[in-house]
Amino acid sequence: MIPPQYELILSALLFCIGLYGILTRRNAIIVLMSVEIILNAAILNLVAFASYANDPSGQVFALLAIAIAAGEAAIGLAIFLNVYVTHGTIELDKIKILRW
Amino acid sequence: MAEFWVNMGPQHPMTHGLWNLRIKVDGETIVDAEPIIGYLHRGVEKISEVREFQKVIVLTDRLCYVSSITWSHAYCLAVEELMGIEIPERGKYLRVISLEIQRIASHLMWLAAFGADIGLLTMLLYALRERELFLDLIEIMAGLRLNSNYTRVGGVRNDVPADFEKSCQRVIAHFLKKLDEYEDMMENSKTFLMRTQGIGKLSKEDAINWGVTGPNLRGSGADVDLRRTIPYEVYDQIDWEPAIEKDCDCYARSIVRMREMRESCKIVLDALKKMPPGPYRMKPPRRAEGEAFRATEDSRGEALFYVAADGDDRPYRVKIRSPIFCTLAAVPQMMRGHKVADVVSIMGSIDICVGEIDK
Amino acid sequence: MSGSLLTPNLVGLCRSLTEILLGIVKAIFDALSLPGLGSWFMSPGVVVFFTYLIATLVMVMWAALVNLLSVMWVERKLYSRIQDRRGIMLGVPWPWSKKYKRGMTNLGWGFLQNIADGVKLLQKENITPASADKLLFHAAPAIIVSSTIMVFAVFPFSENFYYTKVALGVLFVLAALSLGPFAIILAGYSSNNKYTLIGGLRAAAMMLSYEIPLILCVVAVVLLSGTLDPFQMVAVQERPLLGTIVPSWNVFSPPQMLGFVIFFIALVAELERIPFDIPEADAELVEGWTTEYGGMRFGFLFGFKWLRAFAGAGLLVILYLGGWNGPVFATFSVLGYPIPILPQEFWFLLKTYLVVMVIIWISWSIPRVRADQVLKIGWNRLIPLALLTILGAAVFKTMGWF
Amino acid sequence: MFLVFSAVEIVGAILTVTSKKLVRAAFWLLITLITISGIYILLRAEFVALIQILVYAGAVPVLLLFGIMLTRKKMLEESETSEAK
Repeated sequence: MIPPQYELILSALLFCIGLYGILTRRNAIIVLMSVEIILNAAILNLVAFASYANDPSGQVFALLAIAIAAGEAAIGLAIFLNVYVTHGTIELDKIKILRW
Repeated sequence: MAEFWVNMGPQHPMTHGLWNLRIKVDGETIVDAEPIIGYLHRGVEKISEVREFQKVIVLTDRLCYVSSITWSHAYCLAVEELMGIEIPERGKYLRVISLEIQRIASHLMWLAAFGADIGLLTMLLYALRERELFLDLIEIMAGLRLNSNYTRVGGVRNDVPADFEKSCQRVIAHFLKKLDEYEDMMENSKTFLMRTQGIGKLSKEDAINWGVTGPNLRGSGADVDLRRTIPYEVYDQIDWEPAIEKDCDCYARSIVRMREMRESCKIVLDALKKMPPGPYRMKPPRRAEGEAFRATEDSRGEALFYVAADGDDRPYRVKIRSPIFCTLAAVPQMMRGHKVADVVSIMGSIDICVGEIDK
Repeated sequence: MSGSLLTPNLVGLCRSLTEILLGIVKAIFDALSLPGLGSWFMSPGVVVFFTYLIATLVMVMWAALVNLLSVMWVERKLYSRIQDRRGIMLGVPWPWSKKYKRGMTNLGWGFLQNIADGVKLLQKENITPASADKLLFHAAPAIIVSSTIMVFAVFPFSENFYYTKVALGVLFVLAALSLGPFAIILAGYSSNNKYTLIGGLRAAAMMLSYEIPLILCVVAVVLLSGTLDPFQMVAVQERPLLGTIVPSWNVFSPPQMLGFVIFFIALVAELERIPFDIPEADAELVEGWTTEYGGMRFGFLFGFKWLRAFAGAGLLVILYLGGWNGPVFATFSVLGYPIPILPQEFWFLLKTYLVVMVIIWISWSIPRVRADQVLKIGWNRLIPLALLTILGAAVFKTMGWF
Repeated sequence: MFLVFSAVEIVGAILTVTSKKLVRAAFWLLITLITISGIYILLRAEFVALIQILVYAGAVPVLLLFGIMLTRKKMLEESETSEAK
């Protein structure tokens, strides 16, 4: 069995990549994808520790997180579609409705 | 979503011929439409000016390849009025019989294409199967199946064989049974109703203003059938009634055509019963002078021929008014606000024929 | 009930086949006085590798060649009959037939026509549009083909005819089938054509909305059977109900009747058959998302649609129609010992092909439904009914009526 | 096995956040998610892995692509101008 450090390192790398995507990209949908990657990193941790601790409750939390992530993607897209309709763009730099 | 233009045609399964429908869509909704025609222009009107009166019939046959007899008949009527001749009684009856058989064949072609358009490919095969029977009847009459060249100036080309009435009755009895089946497949099917009811509304006033004629106009609730309003040949001696629907949508237009097929069967049988013996053709004069208009009820609407002559043995000018050319102008208005999938319902229900549009 | 055709399971059969083959190889190497190499071939790792290689080949060939071709043949023959014509009838040249001089006979009733079409498609050029997104354009058919083949990894044709036993087999089948819409929308986008784009969008919208009732119905079945394993799911349906006449297939239990209908409708929509074939509606969108594909790539997309239909029908049979259980009267017993008349594979294939034929029958006798109407049916009718099914199943389970 | 999966996954994730074309990003995201489900199988969490494929790989990228199609103006405008000539 692979030592748990590997899982942690992989998860941390994924988290960093997702964070990089959120911080550098301007397109809202790419940002949404980066959020998905970050969530996946978190779920990977849950599953890994559930597996090493022989405790299935971690997997239950993982399932919960997956469902929440899918809902989050759907709601995020709905918001971005509305933003697109009202602003004509989904470049995050150009959406200034919250900071006049 | 951004609006963009989609070309439906010139090579597209929906077009039934060589023309182009550009539609502007917003997602799936049609914002605008624009028919582009001219791919099939053959210059029939111009070629007619250098051909003798009888020889033009070959060209008018090819105006619409699914309804050739009705078109050459309209031309012959116009030329006969120009020459001032009255054809024999039996010739008139034979003309009516051939016209109605051709009308059924043409409507069956419409049924086939409409079925294929809305996704019922089985209908295509069924309707073409029954159309063969009527083409066989035309073959018995004229010797040719598609561009039959049957109507002549001064009558028809030849008489029918003695057992023609029996074969007609047999075919029509068979066909009427099949027609019930088709109504089960089309008009009584829930899916078909979902696709056609309330789609492609064309109100009566709009239809009249745009010059829409024929089954499309009758589907909008106007009681205009040239066979009854300006009776030509012997339509006033035969008892029949036009099919009129008030719903103004694709469903109404398709119902009109289905009912017209039944009426045409009635006309054929009645005309065969009332047909007197005697000559079926007279010799027309070679030359003519003056001008004549004649409008007839084609399978698709009002076919109008204007023929002018200056005393020569060929027309000086032939002008054709084709019904679908005018109907096509009303198409963008019918389409606006509907979905992309409704394009095929609407175009299928107006029974398009590119040959007569481009002439 | 009746037994399976294969007495050990497929992998076991392949293992003995491998051992025979490798024994021959070893004998050859021994004869060449290379005993080390020969015994390497008999080492357990190599044997397992070759066993699974052969099993994979058998399964893929069985699924992708035999069943794909026969589903295509059944479809083409059946819809020709519905349309009052003969359909495909080209056969092989048969040297001692009278018709041989004309180069064709009707031997095989046209079964070989599909192979001929496949060969024709292989010879055609694979055209990639200049403005296409090349990577995605090439990846989309690969995803569709591989995800469909993946289904057959856990697909049980009978008690012994399967590739692997997975405890979550039904979930695996659903997961593999759910990769299809993504590839379709990729294909629609990457072809850079308006028809494919609209087709891809329609496919995505439709499949998203029809996968939900599909999975909800499966949830109801899982609730009642208490397992996700297709083998156990079939075993649950084995005991006879109402004496010994009616088998206790899931269709015959009240909450599942509704579920069966919903699952069937959603399945037809997932497989893009005609009442719901809006993504490729040939009268409106030419060929929808497959417009720009040519050659064998189109052949794959076209053929694997049928294989998906076969897989979906098989899933329906496993979930609702009792899997490979034949009717009770299909066995008779001699001295109290049941003698199978027909193998389990026969009953499974019979039921599956009947379902496929019903799908074909429906799809060639009603018109296509419009895109927005399809979505309306999915969201307004099927999903509430599917939730009702789950409720019914839960009530049945808690009251212990099932 | 784990190393292969994680290598593919990290490459996929990097390509997701760096690719210029949105649809390609979605494609790489799909690759990432599927390989993560492979890692779940290595961790003996089969159910989570299948749910991951079903929900994450099946639904989320399709949703994202749907959003991309609906909010992307560029290709449509280009094709309109090329057609108008």
